[in-house]
Amino acid sequence: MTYPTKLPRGGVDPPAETLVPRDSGITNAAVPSRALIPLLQHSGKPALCLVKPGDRVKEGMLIGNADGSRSANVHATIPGIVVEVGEHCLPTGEVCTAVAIELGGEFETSGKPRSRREWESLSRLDLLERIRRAGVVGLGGGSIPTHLKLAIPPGSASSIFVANGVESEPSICADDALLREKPSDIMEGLRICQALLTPARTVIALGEQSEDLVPEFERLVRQKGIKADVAVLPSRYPHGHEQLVLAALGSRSPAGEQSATVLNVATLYAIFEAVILDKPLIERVLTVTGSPVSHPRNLKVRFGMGVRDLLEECGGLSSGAAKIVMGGPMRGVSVDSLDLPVTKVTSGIVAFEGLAARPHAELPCIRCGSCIEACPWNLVPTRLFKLVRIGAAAAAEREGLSSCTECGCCAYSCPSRIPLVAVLRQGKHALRGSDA
Amino acid sequence: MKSEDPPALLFLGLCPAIAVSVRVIDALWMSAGVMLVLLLSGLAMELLSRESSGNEARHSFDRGSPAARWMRALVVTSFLTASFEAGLLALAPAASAALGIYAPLIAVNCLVLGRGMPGTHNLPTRRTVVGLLGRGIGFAASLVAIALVREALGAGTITLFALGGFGGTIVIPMLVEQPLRALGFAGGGLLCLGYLVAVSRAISRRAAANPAGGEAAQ
Amino acid sequence: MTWLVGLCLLPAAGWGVFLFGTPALIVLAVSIAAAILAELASTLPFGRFTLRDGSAFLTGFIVGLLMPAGAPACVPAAASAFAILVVKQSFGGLGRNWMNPAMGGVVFALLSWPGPMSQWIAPKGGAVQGAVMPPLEALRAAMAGPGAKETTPLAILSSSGFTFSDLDSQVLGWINTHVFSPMGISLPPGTFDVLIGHVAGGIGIVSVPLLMLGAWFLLFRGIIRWHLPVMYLGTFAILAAVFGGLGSGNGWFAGGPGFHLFSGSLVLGAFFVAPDPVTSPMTNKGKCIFGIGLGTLTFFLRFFGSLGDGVAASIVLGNCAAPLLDRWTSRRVTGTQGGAA
Amino acid sequence: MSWAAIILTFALVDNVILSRLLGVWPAAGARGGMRAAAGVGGFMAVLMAGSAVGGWALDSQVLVPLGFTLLRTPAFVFLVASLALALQAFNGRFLPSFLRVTGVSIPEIGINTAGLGLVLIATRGEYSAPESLVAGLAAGAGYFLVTAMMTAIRERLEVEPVPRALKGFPLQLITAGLMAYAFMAFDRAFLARVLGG
Repeated sequence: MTYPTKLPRGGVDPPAETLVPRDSGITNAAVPSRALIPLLQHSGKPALCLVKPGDRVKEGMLIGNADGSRSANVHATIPGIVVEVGEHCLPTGEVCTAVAIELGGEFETSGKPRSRREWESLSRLDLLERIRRAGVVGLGGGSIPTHLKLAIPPGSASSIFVANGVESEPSICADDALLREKPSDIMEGLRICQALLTPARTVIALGEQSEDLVPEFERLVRQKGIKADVAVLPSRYPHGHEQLVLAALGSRSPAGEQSATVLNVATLYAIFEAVILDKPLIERVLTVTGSPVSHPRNLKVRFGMGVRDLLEECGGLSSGAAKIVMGGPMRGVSVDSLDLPVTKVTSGIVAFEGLAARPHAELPCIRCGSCIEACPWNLVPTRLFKLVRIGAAAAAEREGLSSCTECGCCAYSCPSRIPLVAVLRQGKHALRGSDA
Repeated sequence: MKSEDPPALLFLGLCPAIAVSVRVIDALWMSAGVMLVLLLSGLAMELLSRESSGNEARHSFDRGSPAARWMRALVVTSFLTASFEAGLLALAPAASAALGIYAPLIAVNCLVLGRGMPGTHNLPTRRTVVGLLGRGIGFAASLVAIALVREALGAGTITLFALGGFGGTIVIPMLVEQPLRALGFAGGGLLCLGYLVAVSRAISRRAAANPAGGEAAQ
Repeated sequence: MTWLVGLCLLPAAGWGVFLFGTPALIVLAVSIAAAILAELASTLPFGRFTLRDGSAFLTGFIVGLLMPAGAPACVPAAASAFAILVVKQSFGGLGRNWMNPAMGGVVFALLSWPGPMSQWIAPKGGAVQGAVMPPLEALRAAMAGPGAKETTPLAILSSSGFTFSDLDSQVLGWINTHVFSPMGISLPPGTFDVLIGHVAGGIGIVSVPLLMLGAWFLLFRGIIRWHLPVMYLGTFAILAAVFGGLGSGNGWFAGGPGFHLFSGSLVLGAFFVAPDPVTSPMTNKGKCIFGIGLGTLTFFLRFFGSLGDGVAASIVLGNCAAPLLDRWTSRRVTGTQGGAA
Repeated sequence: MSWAAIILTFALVDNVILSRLLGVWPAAGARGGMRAAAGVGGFMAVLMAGSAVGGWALDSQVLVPLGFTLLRTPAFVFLVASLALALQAFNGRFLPSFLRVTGVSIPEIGINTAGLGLVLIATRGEYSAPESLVAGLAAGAGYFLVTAMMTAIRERLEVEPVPRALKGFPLQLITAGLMAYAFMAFDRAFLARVLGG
């Protein structure tokens, strides 16, 4: 059992409304009657569509082929007939082609016990191929195709591998629920990654709220003979972020060098399903919470399910709901229509009361320095904000704008309610626009 | 700040003189000095440049290399300033004491104001004189304006030349007991100059925006 | 947020008005009105209405609090107008000025009207005979004068004929006889007056306990951080203790910092004016250095300077250097490597 | 005057920019970063020290014995101008950014006002050679301090939405004015008490 060596600075402690009861477990969401599956559910190029309206698809069938290396496969999450293939808007505002499938036909695979395939004898390339074919992407918020992350030059070994169980956003507890329900499967996923990366040091990082699971995991480590130790890290936002977890464990991952790898526990579970159960990534665990939601809880949801049906499943919204956010409360994107589908990137759905959602009048910056204290990346958000606002994005770039991960701590802690993240995002787009 | 446009030079030259604009009378003497030296040095430079270049075509103000022209300007201006100082000492010793170290600095003011006369290369002397006169009057107007503000608000009085029974100082009844004395200090001068530059920039910008008022609408 | 700071100053202001009566009320009203009018005059023509953020009200309020109750109406009015028009709005309004408007106004007033700025009014029921003067001014006068000096400031005051209120002597008499006499020590005359703030002086800076009440609330609510006030008062107390006595020939370690710490302007400056986020350094390290700098400046200007009691002048000087401090203390590594998650 | 008195007088009490209003343009108008400000400060310190000593030598050894006191002004103007040009040529590489930044050959005149002014103050104050040197260096230090502060403030104001008419040079003048008020806390009485105490 190790504790963090150096607590990273900055970050904020928003009042996490832990409305989801601790041991409520994961309930399987109902199968959607109509699934809208976008072909871009990862960072990189969208997948190429393999189906056309009228085709019959089975559950788990490949409907989108990865286009090049920085892309991932997309599978049908429900059996049925393809009704429409067209351009749809994603929660992040990008537009990409999406496949709409009407439910029909019977489920061959889900609900039936699956045989466990043997994997120890496979070579690295075969393992990576299984992960790639299953379309597994990072579920911790980065959504980088996992086979890219696990592919390291042959012969070299990564210095540290971290299974990141720290929640990436306050009041989202999907990872914690998964850790409680499927610890042994996650450990299997971990063993697969250890086989691929042969890391010198392996750490299972748990957040403070799942501290009571430490004995369970230490028992599993001894039982499965895995060389790994369990660490409990502060669950102060955004210390669930890759860089900060590594910083907390005292091994800073120098940029570019592939010596440190961090994977979310949900991703490990997806790897387990892909390699051992031969099941593509068609569903994930996410938290539906927020005071307007009558029964907030964790749900295993198939991709393509509309937000509207999901909220009905949780007992619908009370009248006070004014804003729905897909993703976490800090980095999530507020949605304008409830028909947007759940994708691999959605880590949660949070509903906000009227007061919390009301946009406040923006006051001028009074240089109080709270954003500097809150920024975990040692940046000076107020200066970057002012540089971007007068159009000097290049000067902002020299002062570290590229290190900004839009974690939202500065905007959260600003007493003058300045939309820092929005302006910094424009600055980064302006930069990207000028470089591209 | 574009280097050669007149307003920039004007305010540049004004900086040291502001220290003297505590009383209107000092400002008047200072402006008189600057205008005198400016005009005479302009004329002298014009004559010198024409004299030394023989009978070539219309000779440029800056005959010879910039360094030579620069040295000639230095000589002429400093000697004229020295003579103005001597004249002032004889004529009004009190004013000369009031100007103090800022009298010799007229030389530098005039170098700044005389600098880079736009388009003097092939212009008859009359044009250069008018140009210099314009600069001199601009300098004097600004300096006296600031002096008026600083003295009226800062000390509640306006001191002018003592003509006959006039006695020289106009007293502003209400202000004189509790004047804003802080305006009289160095800081007040800088503030007044700052706002003067801002106002003149706003006026010139508005003038540039609609030159004759009418045609701006196209 | 600025409304909260104004709220914290109310108890001290209330005590000042109770002590000095209606003249204090007039001075406060005039300075606040002038500040608000100046703010309106400089923002409405540009189509901006900025009174809601409460900074104009707070500036006028602080300027009024630092004024003596006897000041003629034009002095607070001019100080507030200068504070808003020149020190704040010329730079673009709230958040863009680099000098604290209230302190800029007070320094302007101290420079322009030294006389009216020291027209103190005797507090209600206070000592009547002798020139009405706050204890600090009396101490400075006494220290400047020749002759033997006792060690503690209070002793210097009483020896130089500064009379305290009879309320003070009754209370001290009672305390000395009942509480302290068994322990063999007796409080010097004037302790009660200075502690409670039953003395002449600026309207808001007379009573330290009430100011501390507001200051504690600010710290508790996190509106200001502890770094600046602690460093400021700490440095000043140390310097005053060690070097305080030199000025009056008492040798080392005879400064009597307690007396100075109980001059309200220091507490008002350290908790309400210096930590103004707009004009103090942003980072915590910057605030500490800023506090130490202010402490030393206030010490020098109070014991040797001639511009009021040193707090206003030192904060204004500190504001000049704050942007420089911001540049130096922000020299940290910018961001860890690696782009988006 | 004791050494400390000279240093404090020329650096803080009689600051060249804030109380004598000399050389305001290079400090307020220059646009380079903090490095340019350091360049200007260093340049000014050397110029003022040199011109102060040169002024003393010129005045006490040449002009006064020969009785040419009327020629003081041209002599000093020449002294400071040549010193400024020499220094500029000598550390051109050290200071190119500043001169290119303002793009005006006026700075050496602007700098002259400070240099010339200081010579006049030194000679009228009957300071000896070493005292003039120390006075020049102290004035340079004071100049550098004020330039650094004004540069830090200008860098901060560049990114703020400042009223259009006041943007740039006028605002620097107002900043200098407010700073001058702040520096008035250091007056002669304060100096006397600090040194006398």
